[in-house]
Amino acid sequence: MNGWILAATVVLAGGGAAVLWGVTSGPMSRRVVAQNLATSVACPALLLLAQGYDRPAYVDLALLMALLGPIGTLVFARLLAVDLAGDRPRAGRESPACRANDGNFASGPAAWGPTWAAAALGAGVVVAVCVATGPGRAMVKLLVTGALLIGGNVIASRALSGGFEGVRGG
Amino acid sequence: MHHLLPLLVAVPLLGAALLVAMGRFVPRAAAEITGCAVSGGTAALALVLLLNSSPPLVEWAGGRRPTSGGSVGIVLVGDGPALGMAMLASLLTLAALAYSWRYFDEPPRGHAGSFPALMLVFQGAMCGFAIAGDLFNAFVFFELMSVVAYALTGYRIDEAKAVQGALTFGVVNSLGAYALLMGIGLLYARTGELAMTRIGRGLDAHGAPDALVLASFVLVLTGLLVKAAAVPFHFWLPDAHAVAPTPVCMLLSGVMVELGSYGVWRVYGTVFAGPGGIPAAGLTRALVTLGTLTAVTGAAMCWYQRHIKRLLAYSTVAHTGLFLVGLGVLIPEGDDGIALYILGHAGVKAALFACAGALLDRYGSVDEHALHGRARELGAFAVMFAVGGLALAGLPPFGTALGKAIAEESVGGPLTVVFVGASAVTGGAVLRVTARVFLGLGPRPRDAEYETSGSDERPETRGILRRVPDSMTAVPAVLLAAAFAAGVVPGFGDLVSRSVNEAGSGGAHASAHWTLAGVLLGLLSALLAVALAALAVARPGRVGAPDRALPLRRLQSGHVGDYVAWLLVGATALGALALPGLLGG
Amino acid sequence: MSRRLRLWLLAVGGAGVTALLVAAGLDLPSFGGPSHPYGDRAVRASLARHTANTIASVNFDQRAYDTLGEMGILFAAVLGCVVLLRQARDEHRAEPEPAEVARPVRRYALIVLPVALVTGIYVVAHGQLSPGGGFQGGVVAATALHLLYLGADYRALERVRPIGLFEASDALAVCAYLVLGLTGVLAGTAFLANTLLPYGTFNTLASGGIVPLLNAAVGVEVASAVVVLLAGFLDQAVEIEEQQGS
Amino acid sequence: MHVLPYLVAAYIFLAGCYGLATSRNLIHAVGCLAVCQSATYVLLLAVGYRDGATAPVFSDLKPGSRPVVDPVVQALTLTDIVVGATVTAMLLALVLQIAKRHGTVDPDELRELRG
Amino acid sequence: MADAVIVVALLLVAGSATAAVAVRDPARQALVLSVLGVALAVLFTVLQAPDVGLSQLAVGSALTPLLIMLAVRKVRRCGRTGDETR
Repeated sequence: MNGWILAATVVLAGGGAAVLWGVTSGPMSRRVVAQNLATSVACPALLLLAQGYDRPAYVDLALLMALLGPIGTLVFARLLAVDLAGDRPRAGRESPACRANDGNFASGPAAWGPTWAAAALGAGVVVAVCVATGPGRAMVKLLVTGALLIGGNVIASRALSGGFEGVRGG
Repeated sequence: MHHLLPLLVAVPLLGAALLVAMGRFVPRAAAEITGCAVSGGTAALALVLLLNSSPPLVEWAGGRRPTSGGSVGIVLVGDGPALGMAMLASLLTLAALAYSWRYFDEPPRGHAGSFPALMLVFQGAMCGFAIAGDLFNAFVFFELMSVVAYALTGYRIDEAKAVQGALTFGVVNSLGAYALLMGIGLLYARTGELAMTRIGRGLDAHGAPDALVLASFVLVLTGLLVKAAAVPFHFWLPDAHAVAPTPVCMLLSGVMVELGSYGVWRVYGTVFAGPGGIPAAGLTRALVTLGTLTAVTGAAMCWYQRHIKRLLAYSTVAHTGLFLVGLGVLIPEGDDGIALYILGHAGVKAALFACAGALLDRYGSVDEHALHGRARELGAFAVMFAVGGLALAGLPPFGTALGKAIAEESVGGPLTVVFVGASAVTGGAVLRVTARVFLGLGPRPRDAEYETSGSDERPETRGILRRVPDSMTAVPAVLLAAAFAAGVVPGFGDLVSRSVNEAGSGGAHASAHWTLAGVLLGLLSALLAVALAALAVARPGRVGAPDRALPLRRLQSGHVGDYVAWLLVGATALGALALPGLLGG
Repeated sequence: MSRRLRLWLLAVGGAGVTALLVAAGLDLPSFGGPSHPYGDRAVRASLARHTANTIASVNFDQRAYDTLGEMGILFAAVLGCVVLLRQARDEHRAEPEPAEVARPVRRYALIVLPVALVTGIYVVAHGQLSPGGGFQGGVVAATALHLLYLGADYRALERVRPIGLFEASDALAVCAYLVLGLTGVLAGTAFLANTLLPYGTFNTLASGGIVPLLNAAVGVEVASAVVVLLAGFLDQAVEIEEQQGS
Repeated sequence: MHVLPYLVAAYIFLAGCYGLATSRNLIHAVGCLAVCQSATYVLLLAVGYRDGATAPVFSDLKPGSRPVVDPVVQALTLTDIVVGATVTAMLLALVLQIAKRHGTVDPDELRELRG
Repeated sequence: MADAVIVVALLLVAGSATAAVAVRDPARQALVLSVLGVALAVLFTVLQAPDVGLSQLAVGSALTPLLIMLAVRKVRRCGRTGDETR
């Protein structure tokens, strides 16, 4: 047990619990945000684990996670576009009680809170691991992973808050 | 010679892959000819290997022969029973392809080769499962067999029943496969091996059996018994077999279900038979109890069906019960008898399904009540259906009768009653259908409320056939002739029993031939079948009243959730039945 | 059968299976134990043939016959899905509607597409060295292609995806795997024997004898299979419609 | 800790079975089947684990320098995952056809095959 | 202590499996299944099986959710046209 693995354990325990809670309750829009959060929690954890086990080869996992996680979220954003669009106006217009309950976390710009927190976590972890690795090919891979992770997350959040508004049939 | 063993899998797969690759460019006839040629070639290969299978062939895939510490490769076993099952699967595939020759409707547009390709993969999977000597490899081919079977069962996508039956089939069998895999995981944890014989040795080295062995036994057997359709794992079978296209039914009922029983025999003999495994008494109790239940349930449900394909499916359930009883008593003669019985049954059952398919394509119905007296013109099919019914009941000298006679002798006592009863009832049901549908005897029976009727089915051909093509007549005739030959060709029984005994039961030699008692019992069950059929046709109210089995019929609800619950109950029952042997030993 | 009865059955069966599994779990060698005879043999055999990734060696050399079955399953499932998801007699195709996607999403998809493709190929190519292999890389590459659907619309995807070609390459990859296996038989060794090619230098791309070739065949097969599979589902979800009033 | 992974595997399997038996939607049932299957992954990999060991991948590791876990179960699990994905696809295809032909995906409302 | 991360991963898997069974709406279940896929991939990593983790990621994070969501969409469309014709 070293510090890296300890950090990974903490990230997994905290982030995992939040994701599980988010994905099993509340309206659809909130669940999708939680699903997106799963990627942004697991990817830094995988990087930390790779460093903790002293196995650079494990970084491939984080790379794939950073690549495929946002794609998964985009799938949901695309195919649930109708439900998500339905969630938003209803929360804002029809029922004020509903907005009071879940509007603060799920819908609208508030969903950006966890996104930016996760992005900060990812950036922090990537920087820390980069410092530990030192310059070289491994560092390039780490940076690509970090860029994909943060970019993917921001875009996925963007898509969730209305990136597929115009999509109906196709 | 042993290097050729993996070709039993490789050749059909290669044929299927080529068919798919070329499927867009070749006409339908070419695709069908290729399918038949590849399937026939594999059958020939299986025959050549079978003739050289004494002493049993053993092949290590990848040339990874065991060194001092053991092997890292996969072992394939080409002994008599394995190659015999591979041979049976190949021949039946060939028969099914010949049966569907030119008539089978609607290959997906631009995919003329799809149906033959799926059949070839199915054949390869069954061969692979039969010759597997490695438990995980057996799982892989078990799963391959299942996946193809789901697709083939749901092949007619515009039939509501077909897709529902295929889904039930898929869910229940996949769950069984996962149970099997959990069992493999437990065995691997204990022994650290995957080859069946080495697992067996590893269990023996560990000492007396404990809960781990029991759990792995239950899980592995659950997987195999789901495939074999033993009660209470059997619910998927009638739902799937009643709706699958006829050529597929021939394969499912004729050999795939029997491969489940074969798997039980193989796995028990190699893995659990030693002192570290499940004591013989435990296995006998489990298999004989479940087998008897299966035979009784299958026969009763078979009797009360009016959907002809469903009736035949239940008769497969009943016969599976007999197979399990015969294998469960763990007597070499029992194994010989069941081997012969499986061979004969495959021919007869496939022929009966082929006849039912002809009815479906000629009249657009497989409903005994709706077809009452309508099929008078199909004389050849009437004869074949009647002969099939008698053979199913065990009329000497069919192969079914020989196998049944030997098995009856080895199980002895009250279990003989089960054999005679189940075969008589299933045979009688088939004869009743013959009398009503082909001869138009008796009054038209009344309908029940809780049943699957089998009318308004769509034919599998492009439209309703004016006359039945010769290929569809020839195939069941040949199959029945083969089942007949299995009983009368001198020395065939001995050949089968020698190769079975060489593979299992430690070389104890038993000969398989007709005995007076066997012939008499066979005649008795055939007579009973005729009498039952006559009674049912003459007095439909008395023995044919469908409401009498209502509680039993309600269990067959067509609901996936029910079947899953039953699967768990079955696993529990299996554990409970095998447990006392463990505690006592 | 009533829901209540089903729950009772489930309770009985579940209790029995639970008891069985828990009892078995208590008898299992404890988690993390040192005895793995087969595993140790497999590691030695892998190193003897210069394959750095032992799992690749098990998959494509020692137990390559299992992988053949696995390929067969994928091949059969794709064939089955093509058959099951074919256009039925009472259905017709509707032209998919064009979709408007927010610009950042579209840009992201178009940037990530080549990255994902390259990653997929990288994962396949390094299968015998580092974690990954034909299966993982194949799925990534196939998923990458579907970014076109997410970033643009279904028509854009259809333009770059000739289904017939992918079906053929799926089947041909299976053929290639089988033919590679059969050369062993022809050479007189054994089916799928890894004895014909030199084993190369440890930890380089060309090491492991037949392993990289089989790995590549699986990669192509998986990638094409996933594309065809998803095409079947996308066609159903987007294009195929039931005839009105049928 | 000695048995926790095995118990988790058993729990997942039974939970999946429960979901499968009580499901009111066939797509949900197929998802539950996938849950059942993940039990087999957990069991197999738990069986192959060795304390303090690392993956038997020697691209960044000198052979023999550290103990390694069992590679065989990993290969088995890989095969298993492929099987799971294909079976899921296949069953979903069947569910689609059921939805078209029966107009429902509630198993309680499928009344075709009975008795 | 070294096993803490394994325990956390196991609990996450068990929790998401429970949720996947308990969430009855297929679209929402697909979301949970994708989380289950991620949790499994993490578990495989801490069990030192990166190859398996990779394939679980490849299958579980994008492929299976896509399949399920496409199925959900088609089923919904079937329901809609069925209602119209009825």
